[in-house]
Amino acid sequence: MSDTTPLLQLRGVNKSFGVVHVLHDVDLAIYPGQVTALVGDNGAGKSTLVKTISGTYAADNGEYLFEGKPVTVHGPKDASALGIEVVYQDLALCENLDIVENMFLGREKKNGIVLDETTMESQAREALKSLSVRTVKSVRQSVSSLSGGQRQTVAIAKSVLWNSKVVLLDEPTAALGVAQTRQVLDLVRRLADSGVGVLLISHNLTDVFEVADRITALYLGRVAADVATKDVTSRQVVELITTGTSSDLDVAAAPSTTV
Amino acid sequence: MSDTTPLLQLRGVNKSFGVVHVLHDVDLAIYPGQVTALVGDNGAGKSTLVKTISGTYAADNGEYLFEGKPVTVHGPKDASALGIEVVYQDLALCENLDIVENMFLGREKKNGIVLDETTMESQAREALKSLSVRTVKSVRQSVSSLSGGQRQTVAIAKSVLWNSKVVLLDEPTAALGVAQTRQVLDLVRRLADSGVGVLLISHNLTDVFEVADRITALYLGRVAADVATKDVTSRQVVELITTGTSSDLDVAAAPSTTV
Amino acid sequence: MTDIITDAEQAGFANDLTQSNTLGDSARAYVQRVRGGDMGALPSILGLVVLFIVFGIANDRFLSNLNMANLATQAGSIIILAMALVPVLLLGDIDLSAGVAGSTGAAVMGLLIVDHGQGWGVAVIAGLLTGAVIGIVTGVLVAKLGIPSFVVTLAFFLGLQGVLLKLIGEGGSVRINQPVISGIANNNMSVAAGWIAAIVIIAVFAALRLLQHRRKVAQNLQHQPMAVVALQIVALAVVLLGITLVLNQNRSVNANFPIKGIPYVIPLVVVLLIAWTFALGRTTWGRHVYAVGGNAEAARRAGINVDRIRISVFMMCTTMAVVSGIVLASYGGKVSTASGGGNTLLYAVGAAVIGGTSLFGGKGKASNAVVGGLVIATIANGLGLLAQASWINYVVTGGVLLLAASVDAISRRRRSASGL
Amino acid sequence: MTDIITDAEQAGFANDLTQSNTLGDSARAYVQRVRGGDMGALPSILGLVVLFIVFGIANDRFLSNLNMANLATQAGSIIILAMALVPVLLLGDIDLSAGVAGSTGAAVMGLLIVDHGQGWGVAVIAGLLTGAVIGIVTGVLVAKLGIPSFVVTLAFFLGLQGVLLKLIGEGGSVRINQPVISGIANNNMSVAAGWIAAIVIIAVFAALRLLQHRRKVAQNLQHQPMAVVALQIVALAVVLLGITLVLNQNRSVNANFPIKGIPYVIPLVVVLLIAWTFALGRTTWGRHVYAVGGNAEAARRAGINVDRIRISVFMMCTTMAVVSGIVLASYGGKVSTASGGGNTLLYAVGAAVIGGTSLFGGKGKASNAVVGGLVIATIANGLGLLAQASWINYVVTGGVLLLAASVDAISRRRRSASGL
Amino acid sequence: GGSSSDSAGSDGGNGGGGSKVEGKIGVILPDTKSSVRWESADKPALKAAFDAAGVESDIQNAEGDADKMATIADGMITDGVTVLAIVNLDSDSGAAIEAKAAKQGVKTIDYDRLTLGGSADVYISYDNSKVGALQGEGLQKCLEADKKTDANLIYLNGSPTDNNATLFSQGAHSVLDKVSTYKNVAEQAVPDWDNDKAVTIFEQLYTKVSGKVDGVYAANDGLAGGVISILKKNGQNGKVPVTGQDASIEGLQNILTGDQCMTIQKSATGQAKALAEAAIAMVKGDKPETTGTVEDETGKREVPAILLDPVSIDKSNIQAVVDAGDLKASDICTADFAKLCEENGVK
Ligand SMILES: Nc1ncnc2c1ncn2[C@@H]1O[C@H](COP(=O)(O)OP(=O)(O)OP(=O)(O)O)[C@@H](O)[C@H]1O
Ligand SMILES: Nc1ncnc2c1ncn2[C@@H]1O[C@H](COP(=O)(O)OP(=O)(O)OP(=O)(O)O)[C@@H](O)[C@H]1O
Ligand SMILES: [Mg+2]
Ligand SMILES: [Mg+2]
Repeated sequence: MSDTTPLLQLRGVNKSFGVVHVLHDVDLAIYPGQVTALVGDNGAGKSTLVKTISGTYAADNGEYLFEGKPVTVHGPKDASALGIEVVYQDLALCENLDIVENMFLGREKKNGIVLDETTMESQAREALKSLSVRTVKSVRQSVSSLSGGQRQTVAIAKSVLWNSKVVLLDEPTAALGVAQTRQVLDLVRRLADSGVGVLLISHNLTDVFEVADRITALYLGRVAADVATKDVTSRQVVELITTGTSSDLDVAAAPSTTV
Repeated sequence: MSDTTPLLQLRGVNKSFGVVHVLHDVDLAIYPGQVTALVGDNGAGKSTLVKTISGTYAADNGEYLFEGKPVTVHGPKDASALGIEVVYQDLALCENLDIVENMFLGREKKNGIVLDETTMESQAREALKSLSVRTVKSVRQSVSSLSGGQRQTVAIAKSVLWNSKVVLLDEPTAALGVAQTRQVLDLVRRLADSGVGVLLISHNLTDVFEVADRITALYLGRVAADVATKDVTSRQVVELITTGTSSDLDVAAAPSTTV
Repeated sequence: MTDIITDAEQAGFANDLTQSNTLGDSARAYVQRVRGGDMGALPSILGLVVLFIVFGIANDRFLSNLNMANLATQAGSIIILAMALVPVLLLGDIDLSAGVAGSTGAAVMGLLIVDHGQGWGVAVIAGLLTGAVIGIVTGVLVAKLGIPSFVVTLAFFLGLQGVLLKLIGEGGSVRINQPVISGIANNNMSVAAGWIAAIVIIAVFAALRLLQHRRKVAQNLQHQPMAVVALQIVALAVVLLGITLVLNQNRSVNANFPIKGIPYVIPLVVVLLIAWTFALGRTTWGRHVYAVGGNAEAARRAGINVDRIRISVFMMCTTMAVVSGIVLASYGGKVSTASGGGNTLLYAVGAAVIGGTSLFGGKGKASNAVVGGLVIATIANGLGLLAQASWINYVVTGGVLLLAASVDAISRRRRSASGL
Repeated sequence: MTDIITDAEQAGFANDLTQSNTLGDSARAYVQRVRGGDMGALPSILGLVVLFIVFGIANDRFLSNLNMANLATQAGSIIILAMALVPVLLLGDIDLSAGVAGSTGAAVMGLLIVDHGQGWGVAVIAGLLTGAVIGIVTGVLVAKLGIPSFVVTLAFFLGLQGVLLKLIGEGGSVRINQPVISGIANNNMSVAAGWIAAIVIIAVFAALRLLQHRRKVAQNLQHQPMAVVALQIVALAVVLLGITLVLNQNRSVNANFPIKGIPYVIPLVVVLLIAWTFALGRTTWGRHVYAVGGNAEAARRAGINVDRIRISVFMMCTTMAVVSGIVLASYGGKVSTASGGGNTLLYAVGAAVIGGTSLFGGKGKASNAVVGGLVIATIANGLGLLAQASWINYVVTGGVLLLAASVDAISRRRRSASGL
Repeated sequence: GGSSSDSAGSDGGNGGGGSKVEGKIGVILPDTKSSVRWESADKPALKAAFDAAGVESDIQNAEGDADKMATIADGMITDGVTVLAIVNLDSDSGAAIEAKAAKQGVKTIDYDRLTLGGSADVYISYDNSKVGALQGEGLQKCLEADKKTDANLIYLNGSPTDNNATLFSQGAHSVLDKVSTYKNVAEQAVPDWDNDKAVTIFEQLYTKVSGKVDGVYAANDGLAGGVISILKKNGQNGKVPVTGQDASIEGLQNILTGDQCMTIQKSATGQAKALAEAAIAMVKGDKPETTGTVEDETGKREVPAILLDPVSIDKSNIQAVVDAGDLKASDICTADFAKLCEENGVK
């Protein structure tokens, strides 16, 4: 798999918040048609990494390559122009807007200068239906009245409406029920199969092993390993997450060589 | 087990938001020394039920019994006076305060009229340590700078600091890593074993089956079943969650009789 | 409700309100909504109604044709200023300088007409441009430098008073006697024009509403039953025709100087209200204003250029404030060095807030400004008829403001109690 | 940082800053913090320093002893009013009526002394009670009825102006010439008392700081290195003794009439600052104020009586506003019908905001009000020495306000850029 | 400079020796809103007079804020003024400033407004009650000219927080209340002299009395302008006489069109000249020439005063304003008014 060029690649990325140095020389690659799982303990820096990719945070230094070419991403607008979609862990929905309005935020459909509410409403309906949402009373309900899982579904639906090249999902199934989780995992697989590069963050290793092609483990802000899923066991991954190394696995020492 | 009186019992509780009728005649019992799992699909009404118990929402009608006696709970203050602690799904932390300040909010330790920061700081430290939090740089860090899992840990630590009689945990492990989830499940078990009544909401049935003594399933705001964990299989529970009935289980028809 | 949920189950996701197809259903749903506390504009209108009753009882001229026309013209400038502020408040910002900026623009207009012999068209455009420039500078300072809008606009509030003094210092005031400008607050539409305008508005509204309804039904989207749509059209027609009828009567107190027709201020406010409602409700820009106000970070992550939205909002605000300044100048016959200063802005913000706009951003509508502006103007109007000692005026103004706001607050209470 | 994390790993959870034990470490951490944009009070003080430089260059008397003493007295009332507003702003509320409420309280005090021959003690207490009652009523309306504080306090702002008019009479004023009250702004501590007070404050601060440090070290809690503590004590001593030294010189321009000593306003402000800082930072009440301002719902769920906090905050605010009104009355020699009205409140809120208090709640300190109040007072003081035309004064006031705020904003920018 | 304080500091203020013009005069004007005269007339006139005499001066405006005035006074004293003239915003704040000045050996002048209970060395002013009386007489004259003997009058007073407004109103009442056929049908004060509020207030009073009004007492030209705009709307302008004050451009133009019946000229230029002369004398250590004394009831003392006479202006004597040097004919006779000026002999 490593013979294809990554769709998106980071090299030697560092990020600090004031005195807190969160990401250390992080290398990351997302390949087209593959699901890359990003795992790590709470506070390892996974969300920070996602936000750095999406332009929400500016990295302190490091390289950012997209389709092999160096790019600069100054903000989320730049990332989405490149075709990168993100589901943030802290969802980032506007509570004062309704579901349809949130789903199309920043990419509203228009008829001339007038918003095309009917088209947006039907598309939103379709997208939600496909994610097995059954309890939402109305797509015109304000997001502030949604349950935790319903919100998460809206955030996911929002990001898969678009034909994007890379999708980053930060713990997308954390609040989801059994059926909804199933749908999202299927969706992730379908996205990858259609050639999209997917980065999936999850603490649920069963899910990770089910859908991921590669696993990148972060330990205290450093990449502890970057391996193909088939080459590791769940126990080894847990070890990587909690200690940063795995005795049976010779990856922690030089993670970059495995790419 | 059903011979002990429940520590906390709801009978025929209804709750609507405007035209949206969320809870329908819900009966619920939490027994001392037991872990009751509350399961249900996204939007089934689990969080609403928890907030009704905690006094965050006022129920439209229904009975509220505590240690067998009818009580009225007008707000979270009343609930906590009864000895009910809650970890909300939407955490409810003050982002502008630091970890220690959040953990002791509303129950600050004092020396005369002066806040006793040193005592609070050491107790907070202990509580967090016991939950395997390793990446938090300082207990004096503002909550706004914490990762999703770190926040959840703070919320959990906040609620277990007190000697309470009932603990309600709304998806406490959703954002937690492998090790932290382990700690919380152990904690839940320990709490129950020490006689506390625990209500645990989770979408993760493995966890539920591991720690819960009873399972109450909500389906579209109604209690679909209330059974002992040992009497059901995971497949049956999934069926209850997604369809509200389970063909092999004769509980959906008259859930109250099983109590 | 269970039925609906079960239905939803059967119909897949898209159940919504497409089900309630009869007027009866709709009425029941409305009653339930009101019971649940969701009353839309009702509470603030209720506050206004209470004021009307109080003043109507206190002075029998209050409800006279003449006084209703007075009220409309007196409310004009504050309504427009409050409307101008709504988008700024939607962002969670404030523009303390809007009143003074409006008067600065009006002064520029007046000076161009008086001292430079320009036509009113050119002068008005120059005035509006002045406002736009002030707004852009404010917006840039707030958005790009990140200075709190309270501080930036406090600085402009002071600075522009200096500019105003400099501009009109020598004369003390700029006389506005250009017929078109002065006519805004002082002249009336002809009786015929009034009727035609009312009927056209009703017809257009009806057509748009019916078209929209048809489209929604066709696409099986969430929609109100036909009967409700019809009811809305009829209600609008009754209100508009009623107002037109009243204002088309002679209302002069002076037999040999008849006054009738709709004051031009009213169509101006109506046009601005429609334009503003359209811009906030039906355009991408408006959607983004709400989004930034609701959650600026979420808006940014959705790729919205938050700075540009903020700058545009401040620009729109001061530009529209100039319109308010011009209406004020037309009403008073001049722009003086104190115009737009003092408590003008507090009143305007108060109007928007009483109407239901939140100071924390994300919540509010242009129509809030109309209701709130009417409340504020009604207080001054009603008290004016009572002619009490100054101190009583102050106290009663405060008291009545509280009364109107309490009616509003109390009638909204159940809403928050029910967690909405 | 990795090292710290690794250390933390070894030491279990509790690593924190207990590690940085030397002054060098501490200095390095501070530099890193500033680099990262976290500069605490630095930016707003920087804005003040820029103002001092600008005015110092513009007029050579600006930095004279006499003028510095003037500045201190002039800033007194606005600092106190801004301080009064800080807790209200912390809740995300606003109190537009604070200025007028303060003057109402001061008028009650003045009238009791002048018309009823009461002693100053009784009169002051009655004034403060008046303030407290106004605050409680405001708080109840905001907390219990849920009317937005902007509207309630706008109503009070107007209503209390009427009360003031009624109390004092149209166009009138109440003379303040009771020696104690009038001495607040016009008299000075004796030279000896000044030195003693300064030394006592330094000693108490040092003792408390060292004690706290000892306790923290003993319990192995997060603490600063000893050297930093020592540095803080020395810094305070230098500043206090410096101020005392300057103000204990004769600063009179009239050789026959020497003026020296610390104006009484200064110890008053210092005492209030300490009390307010203590109340907000070290008591449950203060903690709860921050919590309600940060997330009212979270505070409610934590069992905090949000309504009671809100009412108490409004009560404290207007009570303290009365202190500000008394200082103002002492400085101006009277309470007039216009006292506390006009732009007083905008300036006070501006002061708090410039100092770093957020209008959205949850963020701010009493000391912010001191810095911001000094900025506002410095502008008036400095411009007063420059003697420009009125319009220039307005423009320059606005401009200088923006300048001070920009210095602040720009120096804070990196902070937000780095996501803090 | 500081050295001059030696001579000025001696007790009583008139015993000092040196007559060299060394010293500095500070003047604090009250506001920019109640009237335009302070900024547009007084200030330039004073500046010119002081410059001509070669005395250093510092003229500032308190912008309607008494506390600001105190701040400015502090600054001026710091800056070494030896004579301080103030237009107080209210007596008590003025007294406080004068007391502070006296403590530091600075002499003070009450300009335009007497500081009751103050310690000013001289008072220079127009008599405010007399202004009100002149307004009353003017209105009566206009009503008589219109042959209205029975008249309904509306009073639109100045700011309720401004003591001068109270005096003007009292003066007018003292004349008009004596005419038994005149009826006071409505009276209101306009907060802060706010011209915009005045329009609404008058419109409501007009509505209240159903337009049955024959004459309007408006405290100054700005308020009169608002009254006229409502009268115009109701077709009554020119038919209902309106008073004014300040002889502002706005007022004079309204007199030319016949919409306003009179205004009061309190020549700022003349008053400023008197102040300049007195202040310069005091800087030199001399005693200014006074025209009499005025009783300060609060302070229980006779204040030496220079009292000037206000002039009532109507269509017939607008030229007097131009002659006094307060305004140029070209200011008044702008485009629309050139013809009227010609007709009325204003040049
Ligand atoms: N704005 C911030 N300021 C300071 N520290 C921060 C900030 N944001 C994150 N951190 C710290 O950076 C570290 C990484 O946070 P991040 O959110 O990336 O973790 P994560 O891997 O996503 O964890 P989780 O699994 O809990 O979501 C944490 O220790 C956190 O406290
Ligand atoms: N304030 C509200 N107004 C209107 N509807 C609401 C409100 N809060 C919740 N609901 C609705 O009530 C239903 C139950 O919500 P609740 O949060 O209790 O679900 P939940 O079982 O906790 O789901 P999840 O597993 O996703 O957390 C949802 O359909 C939700 O949309
Ligand atoms: Mg994360
Ligand atoms: Mg939930």
